[in-house]
Amino acid sequence: MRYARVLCAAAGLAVGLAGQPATAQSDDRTAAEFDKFREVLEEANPAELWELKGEELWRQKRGPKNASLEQCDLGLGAGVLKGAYVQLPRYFADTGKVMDAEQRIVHCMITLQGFKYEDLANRPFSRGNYTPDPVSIVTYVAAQSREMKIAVPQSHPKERETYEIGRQIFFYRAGPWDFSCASCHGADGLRIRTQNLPNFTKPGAQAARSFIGWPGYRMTGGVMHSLQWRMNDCFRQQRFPEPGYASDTIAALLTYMAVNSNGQLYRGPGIKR
Amino acid sequence: MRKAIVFAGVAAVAAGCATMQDEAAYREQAVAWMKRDFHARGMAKTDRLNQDELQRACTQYNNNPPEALVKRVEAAEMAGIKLPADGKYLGDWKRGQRIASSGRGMTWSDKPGAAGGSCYNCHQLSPQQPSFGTIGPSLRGYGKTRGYTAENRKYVYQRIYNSKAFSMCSTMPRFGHSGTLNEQQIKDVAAYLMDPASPVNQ
Amino acid sequence: MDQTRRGVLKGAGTAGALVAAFATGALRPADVLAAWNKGAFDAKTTADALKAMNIASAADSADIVIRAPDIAENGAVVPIDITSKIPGTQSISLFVEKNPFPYVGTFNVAAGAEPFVHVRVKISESSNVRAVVAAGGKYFQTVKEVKVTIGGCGG
Amino acid sequence: MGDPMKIRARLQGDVADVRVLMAHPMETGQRKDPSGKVIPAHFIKEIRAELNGKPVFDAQISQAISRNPVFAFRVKGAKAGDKLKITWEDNTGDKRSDEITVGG
Repeated sequence: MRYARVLCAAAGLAVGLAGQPATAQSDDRTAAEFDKFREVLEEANPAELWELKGEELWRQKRGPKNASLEQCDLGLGAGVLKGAYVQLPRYFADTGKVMDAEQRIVHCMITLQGFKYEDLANRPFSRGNYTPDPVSIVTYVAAQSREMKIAVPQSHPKERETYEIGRQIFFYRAGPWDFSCASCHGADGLRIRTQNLPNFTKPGAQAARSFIGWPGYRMTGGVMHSLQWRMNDCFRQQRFPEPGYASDTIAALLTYMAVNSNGQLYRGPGIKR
Repeated sequence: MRKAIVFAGVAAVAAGCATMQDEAAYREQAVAWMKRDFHARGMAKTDRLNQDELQRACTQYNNNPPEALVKRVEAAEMAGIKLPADGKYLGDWKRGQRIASSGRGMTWSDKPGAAGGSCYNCHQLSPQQPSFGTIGPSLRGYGKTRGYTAENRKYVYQRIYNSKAFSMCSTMPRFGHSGTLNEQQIKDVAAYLMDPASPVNQ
Repeated sequence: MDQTRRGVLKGAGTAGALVAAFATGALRPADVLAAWNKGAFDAKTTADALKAMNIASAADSADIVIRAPDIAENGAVVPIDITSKIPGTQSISLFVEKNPFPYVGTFNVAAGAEPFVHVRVKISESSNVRAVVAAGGKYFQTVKEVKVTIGGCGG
Repeated sequence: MGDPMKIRARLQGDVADVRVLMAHPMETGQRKDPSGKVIPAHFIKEIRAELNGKPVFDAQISQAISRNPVFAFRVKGAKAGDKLKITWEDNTGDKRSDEITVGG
């Protein structure tokens, strides 16, 4: 309570600036405090528990075809994991389209192991003690690109086209609240409540601020989430209908965001509010 | 020099080196993908993907449509605002505070009738709530600073009802127009901003 | 309390002996955790928890350092480091005063660890956190305030 | 039985900097599921660490410890090749032990 008063006394100074975004000194302090302790939390991230689980799921013979995922090609050749995550989404000749990491893993689970898309899409997000297998697997795969540079290719025409489609989805305003992704993520230095909003339209460090920490262990609920969930929940709050799990729309959106993150270091599975 | 080249490169990527025709074609493709890939859930039906004229123009012109279009659309949005029949624009600021603090309403996980304004997501309001967003301007001390006038009361009601009547491509939702908040709820939020007793004005 | 029973269990040694003890009904699994102070953990206030731990008083000490955020991003996971520089530190106990059950736990370092612990705790609302250190039969304490905010879209 | 813990021990001189991640719901017993039913308390009550079989650290904890608990502590007198074993036990009597070799 005492702190609240201190904080608000400082915020009070900004009253004369009505019409300007409120950026009282205390808010910067709050952000700095969050960043500092985010680092403390990252020193030992429960996400590592899902890396272990994902590795097991990658190697185990599973599914109707009793096969492992070790022959899964994530873009760098069958079974090559090192650096694969930071080069996704990318074009795959066997499907003729650009696919993101989890979409490709789901594709492998279907083609190599014989799982059905409908079953995987039925309950695709973590809740309580339940973690869908693709989430654990993508966490493991992502961890094999830790501290590597994001280098999502734009050499194939389909990759450039998918980027452009993703960009159009990003700026598409619709729904009862007239929101697009850009409503919250199209300018620098904004916050929702106390959460900083990365500007995904600004290639480089800004755009990468989210991408470098997903998949992420989410403190709310204490569950592991991938970018599939992040996109899904953004559309929920955007007041849109629900996007299909591991759909091409999500892959396009992720292509836009990932390409804009190129050149930045991927930090590995992160920890999120 | 080097910086300039990098910047030009960045701009080219951001613009995607796409011409206006390309843009329109990509947008058409994007819409087709979304219509194929999205499904209805809860109250969020797929018709939400259909843009109205305002949404289409704001998307097409990157939130900066031609002047004549802005004038016409803003006038139409203004004409659609239903003012309270009793001529009173302010309700109960305490109820307004609850609405302002709630992020509920209109998502596929909300029950119909869940009415939140999500005001704190974007605006600073009461000094007692340090957790506020900065997407919109600070509204701290709103009535006190702007004056508790009849004109301002009406403006606040209208602005919450339909922000786009004043700024066509505003980020702020059209709370009345979209049916998110009803007349009484808009009055309550207006009171939160305009009642001298509201914490916003302390 | 229950020190003797704990001693007996330790003395019993093998898992087989333990199983036998359970089987005879002489012991239930919960009894193995005899050192888990139910009275303290069930207490609704820090004062009552300390009473249940037979801690009559604790002296304020600058030699205990709590490192925790002034404002926590998420009350579900608040990282807390506690370091004691008090010679002969045996244990560090932690309390979140505004939680429904303030007593979080006791970390015993006497057997072979440095007087330090890092934990992550749930804090239900803005609160003082209190660290109580046992050293040489005496108790010492320090307090730090942690604020908890609403984040995200709030819905 | 629970899922495996993730244990890391980094030597700094003769002190092992130990971090341990545990997979556990740490249910408070105060939350309700969507149908309104109380979710029963389910939490780790005790953790113990042994270095080459000798107890070095233990804790008695409550449901106020965050879900999927993380602990760090510093074990004295450790050297490369030592066996570090960590055990947790919860309020349902479930327990799990994992062991690592302290790295050089």
